[in-house]
Amino acid sequence: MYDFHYHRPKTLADAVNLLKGKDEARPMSGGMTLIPTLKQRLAKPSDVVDLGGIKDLAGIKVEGNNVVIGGMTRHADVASSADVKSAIPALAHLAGHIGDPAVRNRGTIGGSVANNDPAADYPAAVLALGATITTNTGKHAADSFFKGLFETALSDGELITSISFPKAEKAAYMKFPNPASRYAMVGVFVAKTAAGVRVAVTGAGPSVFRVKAMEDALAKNFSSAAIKDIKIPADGLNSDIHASAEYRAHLVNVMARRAVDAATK
Amino acid sequence: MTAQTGIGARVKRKEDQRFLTGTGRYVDDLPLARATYAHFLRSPHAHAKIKSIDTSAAAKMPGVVAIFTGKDTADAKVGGLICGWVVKDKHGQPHKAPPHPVMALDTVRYVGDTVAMVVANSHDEAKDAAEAIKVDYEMLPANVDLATALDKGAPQIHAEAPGNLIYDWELGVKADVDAAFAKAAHVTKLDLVNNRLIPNAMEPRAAAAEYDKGTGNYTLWSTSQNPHVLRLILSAFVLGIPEHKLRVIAPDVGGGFGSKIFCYNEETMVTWAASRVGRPIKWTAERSESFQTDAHGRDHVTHAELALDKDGKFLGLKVETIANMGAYLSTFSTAVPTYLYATLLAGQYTTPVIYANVKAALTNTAPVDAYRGAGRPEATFVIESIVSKAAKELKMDPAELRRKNFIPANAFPYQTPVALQYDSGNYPPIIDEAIKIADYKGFEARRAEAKSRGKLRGIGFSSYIEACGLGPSRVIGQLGGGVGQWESAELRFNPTGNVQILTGAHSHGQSHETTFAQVVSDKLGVPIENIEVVHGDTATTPFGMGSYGSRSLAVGGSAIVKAADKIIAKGKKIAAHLMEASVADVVFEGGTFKVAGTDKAVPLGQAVFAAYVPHNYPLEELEPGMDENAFYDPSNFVYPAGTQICEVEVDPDTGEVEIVNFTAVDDFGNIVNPMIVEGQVHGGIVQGVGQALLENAVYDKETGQLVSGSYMDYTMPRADDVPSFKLGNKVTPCPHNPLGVKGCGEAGAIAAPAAVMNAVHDALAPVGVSHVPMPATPLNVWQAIHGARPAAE
Amino acid sequence: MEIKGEYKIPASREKVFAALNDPAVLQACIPGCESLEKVSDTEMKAKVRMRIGPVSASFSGKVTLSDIDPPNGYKISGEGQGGAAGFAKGGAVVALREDGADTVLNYNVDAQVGGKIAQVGARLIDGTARKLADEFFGKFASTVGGPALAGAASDAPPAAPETVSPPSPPPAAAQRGYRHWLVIGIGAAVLILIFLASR
Amino acid sequence: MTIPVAMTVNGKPVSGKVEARTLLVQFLREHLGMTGTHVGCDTSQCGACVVHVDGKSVKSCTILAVQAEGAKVTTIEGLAESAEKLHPMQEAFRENHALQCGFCTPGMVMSAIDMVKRHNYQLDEATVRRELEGNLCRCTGYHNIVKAILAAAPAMKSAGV
Repeated sequence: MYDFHYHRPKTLADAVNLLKGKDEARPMSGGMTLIPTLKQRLAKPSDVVDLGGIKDLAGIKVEGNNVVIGGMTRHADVASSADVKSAIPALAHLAGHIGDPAVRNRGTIGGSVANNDPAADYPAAVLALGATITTNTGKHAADSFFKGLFETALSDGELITSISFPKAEKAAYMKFPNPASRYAMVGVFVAKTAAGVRVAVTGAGPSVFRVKAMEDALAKNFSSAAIKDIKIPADGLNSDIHASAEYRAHLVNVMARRAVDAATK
Repeated sequence: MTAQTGIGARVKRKEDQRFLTGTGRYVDDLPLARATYAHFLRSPHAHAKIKSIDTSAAAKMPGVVAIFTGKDTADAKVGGLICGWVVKDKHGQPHKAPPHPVMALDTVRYVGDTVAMVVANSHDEAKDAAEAIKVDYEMLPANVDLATALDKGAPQIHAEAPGNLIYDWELGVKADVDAAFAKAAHVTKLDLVNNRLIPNAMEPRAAAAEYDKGTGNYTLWSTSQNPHVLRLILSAFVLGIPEHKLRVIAPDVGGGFGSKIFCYNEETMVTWAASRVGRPIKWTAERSESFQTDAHGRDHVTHAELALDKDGKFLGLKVETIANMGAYLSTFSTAVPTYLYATLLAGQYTTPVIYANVKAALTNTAPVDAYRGAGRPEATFVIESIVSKAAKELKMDPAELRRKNFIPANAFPYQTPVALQYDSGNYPPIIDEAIKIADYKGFEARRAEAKSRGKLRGIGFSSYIEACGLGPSRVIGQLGGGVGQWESAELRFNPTGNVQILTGAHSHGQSHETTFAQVVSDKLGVPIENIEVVHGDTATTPFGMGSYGSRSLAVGGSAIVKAADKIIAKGKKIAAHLMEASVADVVFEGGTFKVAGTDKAVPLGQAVFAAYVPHNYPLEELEPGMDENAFYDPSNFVYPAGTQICEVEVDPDTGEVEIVNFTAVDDFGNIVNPMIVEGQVHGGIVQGVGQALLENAVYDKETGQLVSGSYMDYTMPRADDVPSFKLGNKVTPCPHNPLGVKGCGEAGAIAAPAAVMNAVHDALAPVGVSHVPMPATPLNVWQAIHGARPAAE
Repeated sequence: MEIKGEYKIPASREKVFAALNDPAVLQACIPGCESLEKVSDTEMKAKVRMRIGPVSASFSGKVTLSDIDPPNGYKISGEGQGGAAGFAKGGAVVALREDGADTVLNYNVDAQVGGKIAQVGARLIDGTARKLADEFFGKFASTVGGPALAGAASDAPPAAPETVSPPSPPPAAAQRGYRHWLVIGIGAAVLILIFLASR
Repeated sequence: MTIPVAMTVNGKPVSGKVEARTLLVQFLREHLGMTGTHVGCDTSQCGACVVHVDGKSVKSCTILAVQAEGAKVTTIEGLAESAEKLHPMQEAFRENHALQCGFCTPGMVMSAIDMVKRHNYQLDEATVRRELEGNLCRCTGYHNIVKAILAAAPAMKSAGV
């Protein structure tokens, strides 16, 4: 790891200021992606701004029809939250299957969503549930938030303070993990909310995406049979030694059906 | 007392206390005053000429103590690393032996090849400086794909090995086998790839060295399975340091599985540089380096044919294999696909004639050498795959076909057509027991039930034989091995009656500190808490060959028994003197010397005390002291055998394979500690399951980059990849070693790949799949099903 | 990795060829390109600072043009060093063909990525290539020929748009005929491959 | 540039000066000489380095020492009451032969204790296997580790730890 200047601001405003002044400053929430990257010397930040000292960024509350999760809330806390379990059990289930227990004790929802790793789990939930991402400067709708591989609508110095998930009538997340890394090789989050049915896929493409044909079919008939024959084109999907694009395309359908079955159980 | 701690008892391990409390001492844990830290700059290219290396900027970086390149080692006349086993090809010529410099001179030959060594005040500083070294490479075409490595026009890796061929070797008489095939009613053919594995002992390799200017003595701490052999190689072949001036210590070592047998360049360089730097040097591999540079395992491409008569009796077996050596020959690499592979091709069967042809090929990949089982898993995979395939083709029960061809119990000792003479065994009861434990009878019902859930269930057998307990030195020498294969032991009593077992074997997880103590406790009646096993230090233990090839107890344990016998013999004389009896009348029972028919008794401790405080002692006849050593050279290998039955469920939608039942029944001869033996079997099975379902070292065929170079892409077995196992055992004692024991360390890994793959193939047969490449990853299984479907539909 | 393909650009061959040789065009189109200077008629030096997710690295590259046959095409080869991250090296044969008023660009790239990035980042090679090329291509197309022609000469049909919703990257790319990035990349294929190295 | 850092390790206050880039595991091993916590990989996956930070299992190779400022850290060295009285999890590992080479053991034990507590001392085999996904062992085949954890859960409960 290259050395850097370390900061642990106590307020969000301080954090933003620290990030602003420097060209190569990085915010760090859980550090579960950043630290491994630094260890491999694949980044050389001048400054690391640790958000761990900022009060009030972590926590889960229910506000009306929404579950609002603070940006610094750890995966383990989402997974074990009684509020999340009762309002959106699929979200608790998803959080409980990220990484491994030690990673879940450190990793945060804000960090995961801001990083937008193509194989991360949370983006599928954010997109499928139509969540709203709140930052220090404003709000983003899920649909316009995930821009591409590791790319989001966040601008420099913009930090996620919370994410608000509307409660779902039915929802489930099914993940086919990469056998080695346990990242999602394909993960499908299916949700039926007041806004309609959404199907979001992570792991398969460069960034999380929705499958409109499945959404339309499920809106008419929320059953796995309804999407059985909806094929996803392999073109443009990820390919590596563990899964070809064709295999991923196939798994999207399988995982989507399983998610629908789980959501209707 | 010894009933609870002697041979056969499930004694809890003595070594656990320190490992469980964080007080084990592994190489990286050593506190060394004024230590410097080494970092090795490695080639990012699979094959390239080094046009120049510029270390000037790096040398000025903060904390840098020294930088060495291949030129420095060449100027200092450091020898190359050696391959210690000369294999003669089918024309009687010794194998090609290209040089293996400790640091690359003008060419790098695999990704990870060592280019420079930076020594600095901290590891980070060494790494910083390594980044500042400018190496100008001219990339050369890489030869990565084993299947085409020997083709005309393939890039040449060493001038000394034209066509990249290290040897073209054979065993058996081809004409005899051809004649057998001519009579065959049925021939089963099989093409397979034995996938390449990366050992991944959880402790990465590490080395630390210091040089004492006053005495001229070097000390090397290394993660070695065999410190004496490492010292011998470094002294005699590589560094020229007189053996008595080099002390090698292998302290607690976190697993080896073969990968820590070999002499590597890092430990060589650390030792060499320690005297030049004048301070201790420490190096610990990062896992990324382990992936690139630990000697890998397996990696064969094989075509095999089995001839059967109309009743299913095996008539002959033909095997052609290309074995990957990597870019350089590692310490024992040449022996693995020959003497440790082809000699096992008889398996448990009476196959009368066998012919094997093995070509060893160089590629631009990391060296390949022994990995848990070394050659024997490859052989077992060939035999047990083709036998199961033959059963499928002949519509025979796979257990029945095996039984029909087993070597009968009354045929031992049994001379196979491939050089080995099996000493003992009784195979039918093993498979019967396995079938019982696995509830083979109930399988079809379980298959039908699985089908109702949309799952494809399959069952697979693997009946292995292993030649281990290396080995008779004379045989090893005849086969080209460069070392003896005995083991040493010393039993050193202290005046107060406690005892140290000094052994040349090395424990890196195998539990010698407990098992060896049990042997001595049993033989001498000494309470186990009064026994300590000392190993891993050339300065304190007698020269020994180390631990690999499931040899520690069969050979090292036998040496201990021999030494114990000497203790008893001497103790008898002392006791006879003390009891004023004739030596012939003294017996040794339960730790006490007695005179039969009297109440005279001298406990061993009293005899020991008398030996060290010889106030009443036959000094004119007997030396004082109680310290005996022994060397044991076995008269044959030992031949553990067993049958594993694996039951899987395949999810046809995703290609996932789940192991739902796994049974292993083994014959390891007599067992000293069943708890420890079972642990060895568990671990071995999971390494075999890893090979079958998960693990694969993948080099990009074009670039030679290791793309499965971290745990992100190399799939290590995890707890939820396997079930709990059902074990059984049968005992035919080894007739030629005093404990009657056979090795147990490699068995699981040897048998499991075939058991799992046979189960996968059995599960997929109904959907028209006849071949899934190993490892049967979800992708491979899905593609096999996907490819098979049009034909099946 | 080997990349082959064709791309149709609504511009004359001369114009496309000139753009392929114009450091200013290339620099403007290459994401993170800090400098691209012509050393000679056939050589360029490039410095690129790439940031993808948590990874960021600076790459220095050298690009050589050979077999130059204006306006029919050339061979472009090069290599880039990214320090601890690794290296990229490759070559591409580029051929331009007239198709009415448009130009069909045919390319055949052979590229190698190595070092740390190949060892620990294998899962991202594909996606990163696409992303970088997509960014580069979008810009190159609009610079050279105005908006890119959808469904050009590529042999791969674009993903069926109705199965995937627009905001997501693959479909969005598909609708633009994202496969064609492969082609546009060609002009600076080697440079793009250098960027790959920044995973 | 060095930064002062202070924390409690195994109940004792400790302090030191570290670089920002110093990982907690480096601080433990190199600054405090507590080498029971091991490093088995460089991609934060093997789990050999797991310790407890404020009562939760954390990979000490994936947290900076400065991030643990003021925290209560427990390592394998801090579990046993005395040489004779091991923690029930340590005891269960010994009883069930859940370790061979011992290298993954410290992380395994720390993860296991965290697991038992998180599941309120009630575990089944499937849960144990799944929850071990962050800890690699190459020797034991996990069979006896799973057995040990299942045995330790009630033992921890009755021992009140």
